[in-house]
Amino acid sequence: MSFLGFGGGGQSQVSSQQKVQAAEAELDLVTDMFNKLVDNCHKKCISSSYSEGDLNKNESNCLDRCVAKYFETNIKVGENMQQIGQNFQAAGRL
Amino acid sequence: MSFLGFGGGGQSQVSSQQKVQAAEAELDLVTDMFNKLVDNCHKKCISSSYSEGDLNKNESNCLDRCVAKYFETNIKVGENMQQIGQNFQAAGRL
Amino acid sequence: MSFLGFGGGGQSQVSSQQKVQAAEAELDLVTDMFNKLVDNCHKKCISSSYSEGDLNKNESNCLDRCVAKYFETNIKVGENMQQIGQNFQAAGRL
Amino acid sequence: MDSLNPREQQEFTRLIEQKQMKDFMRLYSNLVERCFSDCVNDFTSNKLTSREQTCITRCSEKFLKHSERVGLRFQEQNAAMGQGLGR
Amino acid sequence: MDSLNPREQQEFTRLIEQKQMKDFMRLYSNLVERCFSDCVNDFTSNKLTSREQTCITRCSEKFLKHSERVGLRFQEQNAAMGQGLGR
Amino acid sequence: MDSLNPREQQEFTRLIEQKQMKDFMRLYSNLVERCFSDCVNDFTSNKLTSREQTCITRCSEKFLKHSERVGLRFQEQNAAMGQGLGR
Repeated sequence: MSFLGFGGGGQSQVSSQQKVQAAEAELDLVTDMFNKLVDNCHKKCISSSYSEGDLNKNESNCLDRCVAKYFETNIKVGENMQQIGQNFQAAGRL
Repeated sequence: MSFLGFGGGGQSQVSSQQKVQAAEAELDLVTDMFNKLVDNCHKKCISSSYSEGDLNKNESNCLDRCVAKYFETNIKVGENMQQIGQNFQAAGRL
Repeated sequence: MSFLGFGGGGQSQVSSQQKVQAAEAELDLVTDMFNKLVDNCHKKCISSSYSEGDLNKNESNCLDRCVAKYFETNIKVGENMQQIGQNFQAAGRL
Repeated sequence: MDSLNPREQQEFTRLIEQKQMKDFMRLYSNLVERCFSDCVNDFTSNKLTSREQTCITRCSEKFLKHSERVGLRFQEQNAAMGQGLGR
Repeated sequence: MDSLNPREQQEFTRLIEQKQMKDFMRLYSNLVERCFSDCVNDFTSNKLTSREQTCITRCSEKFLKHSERVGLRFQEQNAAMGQGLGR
Repeated sequence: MDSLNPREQQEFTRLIEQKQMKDFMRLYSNLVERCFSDCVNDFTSNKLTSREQTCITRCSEKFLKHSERVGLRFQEQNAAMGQGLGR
């Protein structure tokens, strides 16, 4: 649950409230990612004809690869954001 | 507002905070359902040509049936989830 | 950040909590509007072919106009809502 | 709901009011998004055309009437459902 | 997470339980929305046709199996990622 | 906003910082979703192709530049609007 490194060391003087909030923010991020994964892999892999209730072989294979590729995309985007770096800070602000 | 049975009996030793939270969760669920209903029935029934500001007869009829069918779908999905039961518990967890 | 007039005068006997909540609600509204602006202008102006990482001239011009038109739409919808007025109150309620 | 005591009921009422403010704001911003998305498609100028303005006016009016009608049916269904389940 | 003391850990656990309830409700309402959107397209009557009912049943079943599978793969990838990063 | 006293202002500042963290995370996860959705369409293997990688890189870069430009215009419009309304 710590794949972006939140909740890790380096924050020695933060309050209890801040620590719980950081942990909560991380949990929300993981939950959000999981929900997006479910949605996006459904779009990519599941036909909406519903000729059966089971996942067929094609759908199952597609889902496994979809999750793997979503994680790889997640890492790649993180790397890109670090490179773009300071530009990003401006963009992230209202 | 109690159609899923939250806030009902059977919870004798819960704290005030938990009761208010459960009532809040139920309210959020109903609000969320209402918002989804508005969105989905708009997609199914309202043409985006906007040749007039009033709802015409076709749109009005479509909306009434759309709401009824959304509720029926809600019940049917609830029944299906109960049948699938334990499988579901695994799926609902991260 | 006060374009809808929240946090303004007229509320003389509100508690600290209510004032902070009103300010928070206003901030949420502006953030939400910004996020919708980013999404909608992306849909209207950015091609998903991604033949380059930079914004080209057409995309840049389109974005500038898109933001201006989104704000004008925001004002126009506000005016319409005020006219429709009391009807609206009924619609806004569950 | 009947299991909340007066103190809890009061807190819950405050919470509902807070949510209603948020609901109103969400409705407003969703309306802007919907009507912009459906009506505005010309980005050769930075002013709304008169055609776009008419479309936005009708879109807003129709959406509010739409929400109102869906709201009424929602309440009826919810009430009917409560009865059917013997509540 | 290991930097939370027991008191913080407890508060965090309470928070997780609260979120799980919300997650469950969101799953439920998303399932309704998805299956309605994919399966219900006839608005000449106010009752689901038998064809629509069958579609909804399969849609729910398939979606839950889908979420379950994605959840398992998600956990595996998350664990693998933790190892790769030396955690 | 000018009606908040220093104590309220402080609480509001803390709240903004908390929201900025959430905003950053949402931006990140939206970026992943958008670029995955637009760029990844081959599910015959579980590794990104080089074509998909290039697409993701451009998609991220373009989206950040897009957000930045929209953010600048948003601030300008917001400021102009404040003036026009005499605030």
